[in-house]
Amino acid sequence: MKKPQSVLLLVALVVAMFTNAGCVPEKSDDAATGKVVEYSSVGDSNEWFVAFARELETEAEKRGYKLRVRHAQAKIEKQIADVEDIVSGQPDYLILGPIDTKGSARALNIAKDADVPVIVVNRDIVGKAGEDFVTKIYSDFEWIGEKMAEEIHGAFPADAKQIRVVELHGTAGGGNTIGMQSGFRKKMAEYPNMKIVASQLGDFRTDVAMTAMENIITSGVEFDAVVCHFDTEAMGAMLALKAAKRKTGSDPSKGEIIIVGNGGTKDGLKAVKAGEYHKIVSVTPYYANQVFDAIEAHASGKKLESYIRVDDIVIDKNNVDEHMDSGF
Amino acid sequence: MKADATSIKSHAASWIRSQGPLITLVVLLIFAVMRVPGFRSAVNITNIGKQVSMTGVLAIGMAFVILSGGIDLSVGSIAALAALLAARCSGEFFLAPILIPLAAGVTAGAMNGVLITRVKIPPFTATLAMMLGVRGLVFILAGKTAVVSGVSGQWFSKIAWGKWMGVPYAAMIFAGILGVAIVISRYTGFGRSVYAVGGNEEAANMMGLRVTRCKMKVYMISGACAAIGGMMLASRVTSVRPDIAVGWELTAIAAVVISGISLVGGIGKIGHVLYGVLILGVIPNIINRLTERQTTYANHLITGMLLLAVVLIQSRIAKKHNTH
Amino acid sequence: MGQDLLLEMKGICKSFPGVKALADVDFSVAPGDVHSLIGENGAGKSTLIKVLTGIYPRYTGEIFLDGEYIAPANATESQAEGVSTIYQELNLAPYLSVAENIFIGHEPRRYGMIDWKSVRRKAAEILADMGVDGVNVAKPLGEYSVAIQQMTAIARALSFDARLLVMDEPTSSLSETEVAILFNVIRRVKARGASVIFISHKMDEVFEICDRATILRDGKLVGAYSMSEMTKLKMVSLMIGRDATSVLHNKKTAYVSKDDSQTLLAARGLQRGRKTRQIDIDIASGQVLGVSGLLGSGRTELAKILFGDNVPDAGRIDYDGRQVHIKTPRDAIRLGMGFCSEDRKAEGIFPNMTVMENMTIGVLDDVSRFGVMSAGAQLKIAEKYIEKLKIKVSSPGQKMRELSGGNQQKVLLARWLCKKPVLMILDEPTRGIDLGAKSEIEEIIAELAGSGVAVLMISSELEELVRSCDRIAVLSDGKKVSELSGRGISEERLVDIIAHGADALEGPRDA
Amino acid sequence: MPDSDTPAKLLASANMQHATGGMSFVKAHSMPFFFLALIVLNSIFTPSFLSIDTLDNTLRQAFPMMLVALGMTMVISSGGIDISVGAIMAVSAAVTARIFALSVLATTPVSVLLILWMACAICCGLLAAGVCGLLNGMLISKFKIQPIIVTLIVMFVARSVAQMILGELPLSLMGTRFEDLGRLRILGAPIQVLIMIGAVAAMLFIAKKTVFARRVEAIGENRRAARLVGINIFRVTVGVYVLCAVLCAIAGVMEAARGGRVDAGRLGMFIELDAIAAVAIGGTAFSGGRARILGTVFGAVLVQLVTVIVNMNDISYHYSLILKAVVLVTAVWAQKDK
Repeated sequence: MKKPQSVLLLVALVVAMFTNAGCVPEKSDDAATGKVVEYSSVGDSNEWFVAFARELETEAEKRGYKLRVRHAQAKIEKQIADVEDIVSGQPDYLILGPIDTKGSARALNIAKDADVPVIVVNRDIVGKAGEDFVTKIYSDFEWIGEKMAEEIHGAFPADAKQIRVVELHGTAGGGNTIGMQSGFRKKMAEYPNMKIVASQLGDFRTDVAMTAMENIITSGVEFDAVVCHFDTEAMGAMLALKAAKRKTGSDPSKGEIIIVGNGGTKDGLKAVKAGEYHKIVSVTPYYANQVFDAIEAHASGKKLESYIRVDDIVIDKNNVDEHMDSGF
Repeated sequence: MKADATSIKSHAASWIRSQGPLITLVVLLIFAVMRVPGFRSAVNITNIGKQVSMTGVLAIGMAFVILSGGIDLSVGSIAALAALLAARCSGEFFLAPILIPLAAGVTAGAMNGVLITRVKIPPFTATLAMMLGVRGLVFILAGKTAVVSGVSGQWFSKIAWGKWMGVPYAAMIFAGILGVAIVISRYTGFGRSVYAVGGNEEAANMMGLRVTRCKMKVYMISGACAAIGGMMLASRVTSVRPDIAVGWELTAIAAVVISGISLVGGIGKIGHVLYGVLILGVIPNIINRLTERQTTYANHLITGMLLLAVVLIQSRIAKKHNTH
Repeated sequence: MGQDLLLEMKGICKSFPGVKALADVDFSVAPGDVHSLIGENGAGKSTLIKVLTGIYPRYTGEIFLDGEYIAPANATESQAEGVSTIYQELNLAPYLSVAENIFIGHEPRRYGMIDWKSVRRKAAEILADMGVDGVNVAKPLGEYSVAIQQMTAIARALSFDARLLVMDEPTSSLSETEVAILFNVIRRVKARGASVIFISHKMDEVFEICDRATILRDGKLVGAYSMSEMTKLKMVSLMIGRDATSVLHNKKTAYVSKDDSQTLLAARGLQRGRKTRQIDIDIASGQVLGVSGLLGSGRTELAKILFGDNVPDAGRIDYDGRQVHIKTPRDAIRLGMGFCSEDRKAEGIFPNMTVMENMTIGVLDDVSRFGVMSAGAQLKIAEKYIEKLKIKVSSPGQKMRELSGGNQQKVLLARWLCKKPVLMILDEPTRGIDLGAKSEIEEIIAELAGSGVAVLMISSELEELVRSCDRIAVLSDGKKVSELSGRGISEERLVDIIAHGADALEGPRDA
Repeated sequence: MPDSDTPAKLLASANMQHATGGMSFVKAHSMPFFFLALIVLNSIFTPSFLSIDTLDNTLRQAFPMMLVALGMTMVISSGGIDISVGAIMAVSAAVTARIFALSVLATTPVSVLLILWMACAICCGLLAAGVCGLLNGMLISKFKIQPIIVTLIVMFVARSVAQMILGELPLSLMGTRFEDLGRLRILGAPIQVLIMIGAVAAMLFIAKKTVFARRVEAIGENRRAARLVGINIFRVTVGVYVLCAVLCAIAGVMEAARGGRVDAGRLGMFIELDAIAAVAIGGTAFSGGRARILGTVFGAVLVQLVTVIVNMNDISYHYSLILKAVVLVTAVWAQKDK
């Protein structure tokens, strides 16, 4: 009885320590190799965040920074604990991807108390630029929401009687979900013939979106377009529609359902190319250079804008080929 | 008529056997102090104190429930409800962000109690239902957007962020509640009847203990503790999203079990919850300080492995001569 | 009925859905009386007690205590009224200390907090007063023997200063010495003017301690009698409602001539902790070896070592002429052993499974092909043994928990019989079982031995051992102190050895 | 001793006598009644509820949870619990998808070779799940650690292994034949439904007819007694957790095929809650004992129906949580013996 237990115990400890050992930073090195930058990320549960973290790492290496990454698994309490742990090590800069606008503002206070300057990325946060943080850099989700409404409207003839839209939305309470929903509704108010006939949770997940879509189809609700908060949801919707023998595409006159979403994943781009996915309003993860530019500008004492907008574009059949390589 | 024949040696042995959680914690701390850079710093110790206090409070309530032979899966949802209400009420009258969530937590706990003692649904099922139901309620109350609490700097945010002589209030709240819990479990009739009910419910009933009342109280305490944890969370994070505190019930259960309280009921000491809570709190801190590029999966892997080591050490310490 | 009755229960009816458990039962107890409540299992004794103590608050009828009308709604209330109960199930909290078990629910307080010092002091006082010593009241109750646990339950009841003490089979797990202690306690209670309701299956005890007896049968009152006008035979006849001569005079039959029986199992120097010290034992095919001794003398521990449930620290077991290492019950079963535990509920029955399933659980491999069970083969086994052992069931598909203790025990015996064991280890096979079933089980044991099976039987009842065994080993404090065989077996000698053995060990206890 | 007139005994005999009475009949079969009531109510309130499409949707969507719940039923019947099921789904899906995607065959038209390759990949996935089950069973029975803690640990480890296999990023299977597997229909019946029918039939057979299930139930009912009648607790416990893991693996692989994507971080997340709810609704006791497979089937469909109804009536997702809670409490209350 005793033996296997000891062996297993040993294995467990060795694995635990070994996994650590590979990562133990040589303490003296930190000071030698330039500045230390820590990145507190929302999580690594989808393509976008992984792509963004990789981009930051490449850029940091290129510029000679030492970058460490913490993923908060989309839990606000974990992010705050992460930031507490990070600033107690006194890094030179903190790059913060806020989980939500208000909650993560706490992290700013923590960093401020420890005199660690913060660059906010990904999403909005509550606080004053130049005081609570250096600057904010991210895509404009309201704009994306507006753009999605515009693109749906644009796919139909101007005299279309009604445009009935199914919305598959992201996780409730997330800054991007809120931004896209409000932008979409704001723009939609300008189009009297457009209305939302169903709004269900897609949770940024293919399976959840697919299940919701299947049930919406079965319920007999009529609709002409689907708006999705991420490509993964759009893929789910497409699968469900395909299974129900409904065509998706860009021509409502042929009875095709118009799908417009936010994203820029490889799968999404392929679907656009195949003509099944009408348009993608991108949300690019490729702005690490802007982040490090901001860090260097701040280090050299320059004054920065309070918000640096990351430019997004609309990808459709015409320009999809040139963006194919940037799919994440 | 014999077992009183004990020598010093067997005394020591039985002490060690009952102190598995403490020994494990000490081993972990020695490892951390020696191998983990920056672990010893005062800032870090305070941080750990702040970080563990919320789930720590939950674990105290959970300990009562588990000692009584039950389980409470709804604490994460109740904490979320309390956090949400605290955030919502922080602009209302004085003490509202404390009283209202507390009332909600106790009510939810009482509902658990009623489902279990009156409707006679097994605790696992009843609290699972409450876990789902309360979480749904939180989502509905939250509406489409996150609910936001008052401005930082307000007295309410002091709960999680204030300090007195370097000791965070949050840690003091946890310690205070733990102290009260120890006194309750040791020096009150209710506290002892929890053990009796958990040890043998039918017997407790026949001995004339008020089993139903005891269980009601236990779940209400758990609800109250969950609510306090939720309030501390609200104060800590300022804004409350409806998916907050998901999975806290598992953290609390794990902390309780690691502290040597058996899920069978009736066995273990409330005070030992401190060790379980600290073990679970130190592990992520160590991981955070050791890893260069911390991916979620590496994080989970190390957590899993360390937890495994912890339970193996404990089962090993506790084993000797346990024939059953 | 006279004016000065302590307890008067009139026209008590209690129904469970579809079953009338008590039908219009009258019961009364005079102050200072020890009153026995007698009946077979299922006669309604426990139900009546539970009505009185508030466990079953829904009944019809009237209860007067000291002339005052009461309607006990729960155990707490009845305790407050001065009715204290010791139930036949040992209903105590095993993980709490002895002292706490005595005082839980009414602990002495100081400033509103439990005053642990006086809890311990008072607990020790009560136990000492009862004549129980050697108990550390601060230790968890679960660490002590069943006898001490029973004594603790009695101490708890006494701690309430009760007017009426109810004892539901208090002696079922006590040895003779402990019974003597208990009877002293009862006499003391009686002298204080309180009354006792005493329930027991053991006739001798009832005749020794009780003043009156009320007999129940099938939920109905048979009558109340003074013990002076009673005889054993009359009482049993009233209990079972027929002539009882045959039941009582169940004499041991000469089954085998013992000389040619072969030694099947020989254990030498078995040692495990403090409970089993250097025990040698020989078990022969076709013989019944009794193991006697006080509770906690190491009887059960010995059985568990032989059956592989516990692994010995030292010692050697030879089985069928060669040395064996029995590390798990599975090893023992492979050697052809079977084991019935003293604790049927915790270690024997599968309460929600059917009688058939309980019986065939050990022979599943024989009634299945490629892991798929044959319902027919199982049913055949079940029906065979239900008939053979006269098990009272509505069908083989009846749930085990619905059976009486005696019938449960028979099912457990059948479980092993259908495996055709070579050696049966029986730990208290007749504990808590009514007279009829008891004699039937003794018959089964005799028959087993007659067919060449070796039997090791542990029992607290000397009478039973003397009736059934060819040899009897006496254990005391983990050691084998003596072995009787053949004509040397008698109750007097056993008592003598047990008492003597116990005395001898008083001196160098912790050496 | 339980040999006197305990209420349980009297109750039970009472039930036997009155089993044919009207109210107790409803009680004994409360699950179908409850189910019927839900169907009738919905056919009135939910548009186009009574259609073959709804049935098709419900069954297909209930598929992963149903399989997990079937395995969970056996685990719970042995007196344990398994919260690592979602992670096991992820690990098996990850292994299968990774191996399948290795070959150029993945996008070629259907051929014998492709089918063989796919089968090989799936077998590897099942194997990986089996290892997880083995770990669960071993830790629980050899080291006597509480099942909830063991499976919590395995949940952490398995999910991280799944993510490691895929290298953090979700793996897309769009355009591969694997995706077609998820949409496969045989004679109009979706493959999920066919597998589900097979799994239910197999589990019914196992639970009712095999020695294994009897031993599982014995361990759940009374562990000490099971040991003393010579049941190999280690082997049976390992067996039950492996069985559960394999069912999870099938669910995981098919889910990956259905969505055309393996997201190791999220596949099967929180499915244990729905599965446990389904088992509870089905009437298997958490203290162990009889495994009620048919009850679980009803339970799983019921839980999925809640989601379907919420989607179809465009009710906010959040109400489905409350609805599930109500269904759970009512169903368990309705069938408990009073």
